[in-house]
Amino acid sequence: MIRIQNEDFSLADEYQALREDAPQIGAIVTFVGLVRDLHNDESVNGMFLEHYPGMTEKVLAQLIEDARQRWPITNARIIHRIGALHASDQIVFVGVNSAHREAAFAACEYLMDFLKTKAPFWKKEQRSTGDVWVDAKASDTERESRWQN
Amino acid sequence: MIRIQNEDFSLADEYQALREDAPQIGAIVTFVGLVRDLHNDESVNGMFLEHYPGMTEKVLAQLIEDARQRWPITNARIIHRIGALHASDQIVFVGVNSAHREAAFAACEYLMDFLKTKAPFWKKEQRSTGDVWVDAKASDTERESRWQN
Amino acid sequence: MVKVLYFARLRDQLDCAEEQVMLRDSRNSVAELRQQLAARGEPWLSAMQDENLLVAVNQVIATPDVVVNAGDEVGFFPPVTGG
Amino acid sequence: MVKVLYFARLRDQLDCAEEQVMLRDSRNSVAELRQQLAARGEPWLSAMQDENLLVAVNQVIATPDVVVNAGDEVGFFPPVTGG
Repeated sequence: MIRIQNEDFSLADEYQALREDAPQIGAIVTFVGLVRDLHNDESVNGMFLEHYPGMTEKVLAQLIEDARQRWPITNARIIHRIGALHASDQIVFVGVNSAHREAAFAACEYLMDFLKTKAPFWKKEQRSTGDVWVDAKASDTERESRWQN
Repeated sequence: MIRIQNEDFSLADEYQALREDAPQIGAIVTFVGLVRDLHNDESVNGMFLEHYPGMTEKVLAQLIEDARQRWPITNARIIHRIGALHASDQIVFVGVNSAHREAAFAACEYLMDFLKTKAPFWKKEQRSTGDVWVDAKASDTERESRWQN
Repeated sequence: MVKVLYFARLRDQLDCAEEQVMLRDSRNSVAELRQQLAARGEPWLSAMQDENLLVAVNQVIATPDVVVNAGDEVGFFPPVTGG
Repeated sequence: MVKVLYFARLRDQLDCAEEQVMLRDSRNSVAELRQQLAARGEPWLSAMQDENLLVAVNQVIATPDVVVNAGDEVGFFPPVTGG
């Protein structure tokens, strides 16, 4: 399940869906990313998220497929918001269910790491000094490369 | 926050508490363990969980303190249920918030791995062939040892 | 003709979100398309020479040798920053 | 006297959840307390000789050399299976 949307989402609803998937589910791991109100020392008043419609969905579907190949997960759900967001808003949800916790943890973190480096989203921050497109972080590329082992 | 209780818990409530902790939170990772309805080929009708009151809370508090020393997390919450549980019931919740996702993922998985091997809980399964105390799994000890590197 | 899309900082730099581009040959590589666009001069020259620029052909990340055919959709964008 | 607690499968095997035990000396190691209990014969002998048995003194996991003093709480239990 992949959704790209302006609207907020409910962790409780997503969790419920993951819980009801199958009787053999023993582990559910969820990740939510929030807008932090600090960017180094500058105040971030809000941000705007854009994406590449069509490609985003393809990339995320492929990531879920890759995760399924690597770990015995039952299902994965990804929601990413676009448009205007403010401090403490929810940005992204990734949830994975599985019979076993190691698969659920690994797949959830894998999906977030690759979403960060492969899914075509871009953030523009509204800072007190003006609007600034956010630079990609080397640390995200490093985290992705961990999964090549 | 550590709670050992007979009652069920609400992921939504726990998530809300983790979200409201501090404005610099950028990542929330939650884990929920559920009663699976299969134990190998035997049907598990339900289980009973007991613990060592007093020691359990001490062990979990120490694990949270250890996680805080290792990663820059803001907070961690653990709930473990005791008493009679049935298929698909929630057993355990671990939630961690942090400015950064790598810390939240690592600390949440660390807490679950050590809870599995260090916290004095014991499961008795009601199987179709009779009640059976569950044996500890070597795989859990192996997962714990990963964190020694 | 190929449909070319520009995203985020790149769209702002070029002041262009989408255009139709006539390919020089019936079959061009991604690298050749970049050269063709760079030949327009600034701001295209700098944008197309940026080694961090990413290219997707028909919504799949493409290396410089991937062939672009008439009717394809080509997206140019900076490194992604979602999540 | 020390308060001794038994949990889970071990409690069922010994049919005992809690007892007060008089230490043989004023200071005993965990290993010595295990020997003292094993000397009762079965089912204590097998239970106390089980190499997987875990011991906590005052609710902290204890190695065989840890000293048990009068008034302490000693818990015996099998490997844990929560979560």
